Amino acid sequence: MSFLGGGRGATPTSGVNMEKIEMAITELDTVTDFFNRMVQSCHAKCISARYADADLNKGESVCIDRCVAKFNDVQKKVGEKLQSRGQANAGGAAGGFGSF
Amino acid sequence: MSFLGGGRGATPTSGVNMEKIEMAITELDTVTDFFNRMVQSCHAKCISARYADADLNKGESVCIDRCVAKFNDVQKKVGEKLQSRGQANAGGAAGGFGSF
Amino acid sequence: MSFLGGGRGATPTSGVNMEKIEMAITELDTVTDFFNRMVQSCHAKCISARYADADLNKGESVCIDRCVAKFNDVQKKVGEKLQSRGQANAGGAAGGFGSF
Amino acid sequence: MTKVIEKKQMQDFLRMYANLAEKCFNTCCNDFTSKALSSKEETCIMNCTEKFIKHSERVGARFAEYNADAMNASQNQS
Amino acid sequence: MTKVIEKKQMQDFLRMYANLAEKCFNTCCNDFTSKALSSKEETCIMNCTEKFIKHSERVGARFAEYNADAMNASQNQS
Amino acid sequence: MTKVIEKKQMQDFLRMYANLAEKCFNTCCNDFTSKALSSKEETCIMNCTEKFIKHSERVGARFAEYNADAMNASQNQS
Repeated sequence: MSFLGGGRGATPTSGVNMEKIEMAITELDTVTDFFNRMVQSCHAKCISARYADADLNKGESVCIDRCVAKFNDVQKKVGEKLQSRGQANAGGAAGGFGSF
Repeated sequence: MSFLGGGRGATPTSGVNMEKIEMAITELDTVTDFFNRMVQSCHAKCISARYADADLNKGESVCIDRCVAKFNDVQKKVGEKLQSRGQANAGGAAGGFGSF
Repeated sequence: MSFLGGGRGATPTSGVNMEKIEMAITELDTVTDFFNRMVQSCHAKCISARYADADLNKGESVCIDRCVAKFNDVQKKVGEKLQSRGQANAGGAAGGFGSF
Repeated sequence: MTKVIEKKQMQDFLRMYANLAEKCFNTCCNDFTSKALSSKEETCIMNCTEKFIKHSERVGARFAEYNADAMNASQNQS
Repeated sequence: MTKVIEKKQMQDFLRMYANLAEKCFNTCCNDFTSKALSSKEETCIMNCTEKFIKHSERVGARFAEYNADAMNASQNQS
Repeated sequence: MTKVIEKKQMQDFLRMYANLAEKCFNTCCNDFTSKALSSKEETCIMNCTEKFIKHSERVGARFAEYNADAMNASQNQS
């Protein structure tokens, strides 16, 4: 999950505890959510809604490859922007959006 | 939940344990999610957005009945297709969508 | 959370127990969800999708202020309507939507 | 168990409520020259809410019939 | 741990399934003069499902490559 | 309790982040003849992100005022 800037710390260590398991699950949820959004967005951008055929045609396939590359780039750029705004650390982030 | 192909196993048995409770909750969540999506989709298909009136008119009522029937059929057909693709069993399914 | 009609009971008391913590979390989730929907809806209503500029212009700023006011009012009106329909109490509510 | 189910119903109700308010707002409110709801907008919100409830009840009734039929069919098979 | 992951995968699969059925229904079903699916609608549903799976697999393959590259780059740095 | 709240804030932030990236991608990227972001797309993404943050902050400020008013009104009543 290089786009979260936290990938380096996730190297395997001996000794499993509940906190690490919870973090791993949060990470898994985050990647799954990211992947699902990418699938939805690239489906909307690349797949014709006519469904005359069950196979991806050449144009759709190429579009998907480029869409994945762009989606990843956008994710990174948005993350950098949030970080430069001082929003990327968890604690400060949600707090910056109104203190209810 | 006949469309999940798991309804038969859910017959009441004596002896309640945590695992069964968790499964029941997952099942309840799934049916609730299914119902909510059906409500949303049939609302989009059948209900006029003008809101000049608070009652369902004849056309809207008939449309809802047919929409529920079609939505259920689509759910079943998609489930059969996923199953025939060998995606319907939980373990293999998520794994088939990229191994991150 | 005045729009939930349950704000009065949430005054601080001595003695923390699991149930109160769970209720506080549910309340926090509800307010966060409400806030996120308001952000999304007012973004769609007020922010031009051209993104030629990084700042809110005068028209967008005024629109946001009015949008927040209207969104809050709509939330309250819908809540009152649900309550007058006898749907606002948790138990009866979900039950009224089909007994699956 | 009852408690867990009750909590779920509460959460489902709150989600439905938030969803409904959002949908009716998006459909009915399109004029932001004033911060007060116009009477036209208010009528639209009330009808939108009422109609959504009736719609959900009808979908629920049809869905219950469908499930009853499916359950009968599955019992006749076994 | 394995159990928790398995449960997550089950839930992810169920969400994907519900999502897919909803999307294909919304795209393919636009005629409510009958309660039975027309053969045209049925073909559309089958193609929509099949194509979505192939689409997801291709996105997954590209995403895996991207992650492998990112991991290599990060290892070469440290 | 603090830990649970912190975890929620982390999850809320991650959801907001994913949401924002998705929204800006969908609005700004419409040309898939190349896999690299054009400078026009990049500017759009930056403005979209910046503007969304300012928008959220303004909504948050108005919402906080609204809640403070509602709380005062409820205290004056009791």
